[in-house]
Amino acid sequence: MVSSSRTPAVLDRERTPATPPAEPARRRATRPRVLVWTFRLAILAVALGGWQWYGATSGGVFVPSMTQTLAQLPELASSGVLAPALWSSNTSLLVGYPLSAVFGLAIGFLVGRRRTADRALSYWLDVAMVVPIIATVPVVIVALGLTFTARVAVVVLFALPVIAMNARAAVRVLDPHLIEMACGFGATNRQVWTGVILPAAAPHLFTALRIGLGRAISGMVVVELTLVPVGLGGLLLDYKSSFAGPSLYAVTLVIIAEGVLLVSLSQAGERWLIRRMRGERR
Amino acid sequence: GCSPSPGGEGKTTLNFSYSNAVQQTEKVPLHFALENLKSQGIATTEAFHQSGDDAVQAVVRGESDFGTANASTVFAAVRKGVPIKAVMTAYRPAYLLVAPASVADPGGLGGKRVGLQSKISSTTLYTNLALKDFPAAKPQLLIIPGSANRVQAMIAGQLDASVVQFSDWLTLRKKAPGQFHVIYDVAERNPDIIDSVIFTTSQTADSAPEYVKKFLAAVQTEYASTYRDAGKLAASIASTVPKTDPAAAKELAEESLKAKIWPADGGFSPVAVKATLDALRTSGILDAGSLPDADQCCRADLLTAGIGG
Amino acid sequence: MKARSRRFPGIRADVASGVAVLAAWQIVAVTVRPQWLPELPAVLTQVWALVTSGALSVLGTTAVTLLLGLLVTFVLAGAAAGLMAAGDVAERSLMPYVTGFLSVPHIALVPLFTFLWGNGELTRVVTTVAFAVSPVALTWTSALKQSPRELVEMAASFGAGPSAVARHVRLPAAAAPLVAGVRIGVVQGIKGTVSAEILIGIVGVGKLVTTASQTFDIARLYAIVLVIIALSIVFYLLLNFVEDRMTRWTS
Amino acid sequence: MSPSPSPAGPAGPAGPAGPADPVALRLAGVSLTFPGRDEPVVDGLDLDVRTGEFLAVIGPSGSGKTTLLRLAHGLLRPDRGLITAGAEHIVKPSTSRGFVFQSDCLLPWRRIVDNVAFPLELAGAARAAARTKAMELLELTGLAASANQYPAQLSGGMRQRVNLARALAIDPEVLLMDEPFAALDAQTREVLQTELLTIWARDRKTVLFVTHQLDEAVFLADRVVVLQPNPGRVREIVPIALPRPRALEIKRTAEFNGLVDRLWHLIKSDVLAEQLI
Amino acid sequence: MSPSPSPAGPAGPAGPAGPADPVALRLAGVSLTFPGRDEPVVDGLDLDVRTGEFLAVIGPSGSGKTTLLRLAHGLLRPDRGLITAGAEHIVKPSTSRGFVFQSDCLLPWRRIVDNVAFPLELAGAARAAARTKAMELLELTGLAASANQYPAQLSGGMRQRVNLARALAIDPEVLLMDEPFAALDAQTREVLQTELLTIWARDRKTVLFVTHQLDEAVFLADRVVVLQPNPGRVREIVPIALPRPRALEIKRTAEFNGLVDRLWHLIKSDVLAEQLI
Ligand SMILES: Nc1ncnc2c1ncn2[C@@H]1O[C@H](COP(=O)(O)OP(=O)(O)OP(=O)(O)O)[C@@H](O)[C@H]1O
Ligand SMILES: Nc1ncnc2c1ncn2[C@@H]1O[C@H](COP(=O)(O)OP(=O)(O)OP(=O)(O)O)[C@@H](O)[C@H]1O
Ligand SMILES: [Mg+2]
Ligand SMILES: [Mg+2]
Repeated sequence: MVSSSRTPAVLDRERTPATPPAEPARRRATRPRVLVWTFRLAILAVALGGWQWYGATSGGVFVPSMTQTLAQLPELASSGVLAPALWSSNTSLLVGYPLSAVFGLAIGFLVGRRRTADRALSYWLDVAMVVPIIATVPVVIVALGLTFTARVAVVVLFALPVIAMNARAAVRVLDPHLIEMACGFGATNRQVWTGVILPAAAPHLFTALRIGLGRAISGMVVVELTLVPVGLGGLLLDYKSSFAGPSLYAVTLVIIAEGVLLVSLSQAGERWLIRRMRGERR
Repeated sequence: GCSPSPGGEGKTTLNFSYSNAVQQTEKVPLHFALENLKSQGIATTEAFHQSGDDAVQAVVRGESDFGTANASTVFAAVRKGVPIKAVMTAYRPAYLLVAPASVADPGGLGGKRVGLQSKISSTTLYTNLALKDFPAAKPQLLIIPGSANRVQAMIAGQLDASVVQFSDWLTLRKKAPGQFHVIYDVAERNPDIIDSVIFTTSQTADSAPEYVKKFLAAVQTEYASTYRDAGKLAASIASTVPKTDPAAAKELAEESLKAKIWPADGGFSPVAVKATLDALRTSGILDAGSLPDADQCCRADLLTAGIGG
Repeated sequence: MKARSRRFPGIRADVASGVAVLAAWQIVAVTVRPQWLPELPAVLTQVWALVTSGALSVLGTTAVTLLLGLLVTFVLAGAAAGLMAAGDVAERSLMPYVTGFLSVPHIALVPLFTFLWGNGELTRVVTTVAFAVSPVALTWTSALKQSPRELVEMAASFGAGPSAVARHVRLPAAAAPLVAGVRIGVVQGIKGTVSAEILIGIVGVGKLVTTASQTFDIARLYAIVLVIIALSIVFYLLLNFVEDRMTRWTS
Repeated sequence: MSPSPSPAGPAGPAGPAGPADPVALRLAGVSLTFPGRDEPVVDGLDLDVRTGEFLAVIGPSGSGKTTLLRLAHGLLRPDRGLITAGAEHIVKPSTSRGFVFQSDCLLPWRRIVDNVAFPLELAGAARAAARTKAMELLELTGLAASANQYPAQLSGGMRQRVNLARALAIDPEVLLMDEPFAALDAQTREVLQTELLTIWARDRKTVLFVTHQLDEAVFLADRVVVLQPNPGRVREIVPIALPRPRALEIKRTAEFNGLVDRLWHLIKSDVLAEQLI
Repeated sequence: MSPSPSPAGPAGPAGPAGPADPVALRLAGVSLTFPGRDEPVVDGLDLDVRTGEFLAVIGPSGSGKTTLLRLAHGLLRPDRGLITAGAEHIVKPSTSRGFVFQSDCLLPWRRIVDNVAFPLELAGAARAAARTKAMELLELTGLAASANQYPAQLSGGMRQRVNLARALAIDPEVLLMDEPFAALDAQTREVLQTELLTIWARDRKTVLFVTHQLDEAVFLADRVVVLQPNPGRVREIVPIALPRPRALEIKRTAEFNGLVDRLWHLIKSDVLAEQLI
């Protein structure tokens, strides 16, 4: 086997491209901004328009038009189908995600700062990040039955390794001199953690939690699609098997919206924190 | 070999879609019917799907010429405008409602945990049929897809009762001897109910009736022959259904033949179709207002009359 | 590695922890005998049976799907990355969609895909692409955009024209992250293909899993999961090896 | 207490004004081998740092200068030998010794004033009190105006001043400095050298100062320790008899350059050996 | 054509042995303002670099030293003014001028020998021929043993030698060097300074050498140009009349230190102004 010294694919997936080099001419920036928004809206318009056009002209049973789909949303909401499904799905997220976060961070810290733990665990965390976790879902179901516990377990399986690996990277990348400095000033172990390691790692930890959230949502849906057809996943399967196109599309939209919304929210929080820490408040 | 427009009467290929991922006892005669077609110079292929709607998809897309699926699935699809028609009964319900020894009849299921395949499925239909005469009994309904999974849940004590297939009833008897018994035999109590249908696209049914007839005749012939040789059927089951030993296969064959699940006459009488549609309506699986009528969803005229067991 | 063998003579901690887990598994399996946990030898026998019986040949379809999916992914991601690296306006216009698509729980799209395209190759390829395309596009964008400014200036100072700069500086500098993009793509692609197959349930690994779980063959189910895990690790190690070879100069 | 091990003879004429030359820090027979390495980095090293003196350490790269400082601070523990500060046996870092690193090691998320207050907070001071003390030190090092900025907003020279102010915050008895000015450009470095001398002159703390810059060592120190590499040992201790206070102009005097020249000859062969490929 | 703008008078006694002092590089009335900036970085700058001379440029940070070099190389083009090399009007980089950067700018994925061969390959030389030439240069700079290593495996001093070897590979008429030794430690720097002088003495190419280190400028140069900032202009040109060949010991002579002192006084006020917070 290989050494687990490298942590590939950890932040890779979320690596946002470097910001472009400082633009010297700030005055000219307004014109690109208008242009950028024009393009963005144009892309959106083409995508939605294409959908609408195809759905309306030759969609048939399988491709309802955009308006049909959107019209289905309030109907689903008012018929009392959507809210219970959302709640039922998200309960496993509500339990599973905090569990993953707490244990993921704890394991990440342990592995990041204790060599023995690192040697024993990193390799397997690494493996957990690259294997398709979905393959283990049937085994989880066999072990835990078609229960709420099983759903929570799958959420944890999806989210925990990512959080742990990113937390590990977060507490690792920091400059060893900073810790040495604090030790030099007589800092206790606890003071080193609260005064140096955690603040230095904070932005990365938030990234870890955000990536973990995205994965947790996937985990939540996966069980519902494979073996425990409740909640949103259950709705998807129901509508699919009854050929209810607009409803199927609408519920898919709801799931996408939930994912994008939750992840964007945590991303915004993360950015705010980083800006604060860099002193870019003003 | 896809055939997007199954046009010509002289077609020499036949692709078939099952609504199951693995071969089941109920579909063994279908399989041998397809095998027999080969000797008539028709190249057949079989595709296995995870659910009935996938089989419908495959047929609508032209990937397959024929498929099987639950009557409820096919009728729902027709109602949504999917251009298919049921042309024959594939088999009648091979289901039993199984409950703990302490429960004598469906009326005793009140408050018990009863497993269902999904909201729209034969299990729901049959559970409703079983409970029809006991309106006071209000069981707690849990959705657990996969008959095998429900059996597993019953053994594990996570589930009290469920409609299960013959094969699962065998498993249950073996793994939890004496704990459960049959309180409602679906086929026996509902002789007219159709469980699964064979369907094809409306276009094929309209434009290539001879082709359809040829296939249905082969199926009917095979169905008829099963009743003549139970031993051969058991051997066929043992060889095609995974993880079925000869002893289990023998029991399955006997149960199935006893319940007469394979209709050599096609089982597609107006009475049967109406009874099935009524059952679907009253059990609330398909909402009543927009149920298709028999003409929209079925064509019984392509069957070969007179082949009987 | 040297320090490792010094501290744990003959044993590596990661191997040891893996063995410990397997041992715990076996002990629980033979003492508590939970229904859901088969004994290790039974599972290994099943692994062996899988390998020798040729049951793994269904992985052929998996490989085809994966290859097709990756091909499409790399073409799409390449185009997107090329666009985004080419101009600021293009990048800012496209980026919200690419990053937004990253936060979509892709697996939830599979029912829609099967509804649209059935159970065939198309659905599985599209799922593979959906899983892999945005991370690859992002990695490649930053690979193409990172401009080794000082090295470019150095080359220019020796009279290198734009094409020579591209060939001798930009391309080699981008090589490592480009390969990293391929690695990410393959890892994500495997996840996508396997997800599609398991949700569809009748082809490739999905067929193996469905058959085993519908026939109650728990030992076989574990064996299949172990094989899937092992194969993805092998792929991953292979890619790491290639990547290391290509970036030997960084040591 | 014990004679200095300097081969240059005991107590050069540049002995500081301290009272009766007691020893602030003593390394006796110190040896250290890093795990995974065959040769010791430091072997049988003896060195006395006198109270109130400014002691510079020079030597080629890899001769163990940083290691020596880390040992003296207690960040590393020797395999053999004793390191003592007065009666205290040094086994771990303590606030009676302040460390100034080459890289400035400021916490990027803290404002300048809070960076200087950091060691005080670690020692348990209340936030407000720590800040007041920190502001005093910033005045002293001419940084009061930047107190509320973040490290990233400062130039390299200013960051090193903050680094120095922070080390002074805990009012250590001994100041250990590891090439604090190495990353600065030549002119900024000279400005900071004079400033350091001014601050040092106020209360004449004991300073152990590592540098690569021979003229820096001569300009600042009372004595210069020349280390030889493989393994690290004291080659010679050169007393610097230049009068204090010293202005930058002293660097152009013949006496000054004679001293630099002497140091150069002492390390020349080691440096050239190291340059050999 | 035009008299040197040096207030120190034309042609110091240190004029090199070159033939009849023609001008290798001339900047006349050169001005440049970076886009997005209000003040020019360089304004009306006049400077003649004589053929075969070693000209050092000093000045505080931000006074435009690097900009001056980039202009002279053709990497930047002035807003106003003319830059010429003999009859050639400099508008883009050419292989008749070699540039040695501060950061070594080696291509990390090429072996040392291929890094040195790089400019030759760019110029169209066959791979084998380029390598042969590169090996010669590596011999000259004492790097032959490392020819097949990658840059990451070399120390900072060795990397700068490679950098120098690469600049020499194209056999330029003028060598432009931007603080090539700034990142090295003091001793390594001195070693490289002597080596540079040795190599330079072989064929006396024209060198324009930017540095922050006053002693480096005096040690190496025939004349030292002192730049003043805001906007960058020539404050003074100081001729260095020290005899050649020069050994490091010359740094401890009074004459040498007098020259360093003179330079220090010329830039002192600018440096201190820049240090103000
Ligand atoms: N933690 C460590 N583990 C192993 N070897 C080390 C460690 N720290 C330093 N060394 C080695 O010990 C030797 C002395 O290092 P040290 O940093 O003390 O030298 P130095 O004199 O400060 O050098 P420089 O002038 O380059 O700062 C070097 O060869 C270095 O590689
Ligand atoms: N590309 C650029 N765009 C805008 N401003 C620039 C650019 N390059 C340099 N400058 C500015 O021009 C001024 C002079 O820069 P230059 O690099 O020439 O100074 P320098 O004398 O080399 O400084 P140092 O000693 O720090 O290297 C500085 O204020 C710098 O910020
Ligand atoms: Mg050091
Ligand atoms: Mg510069």
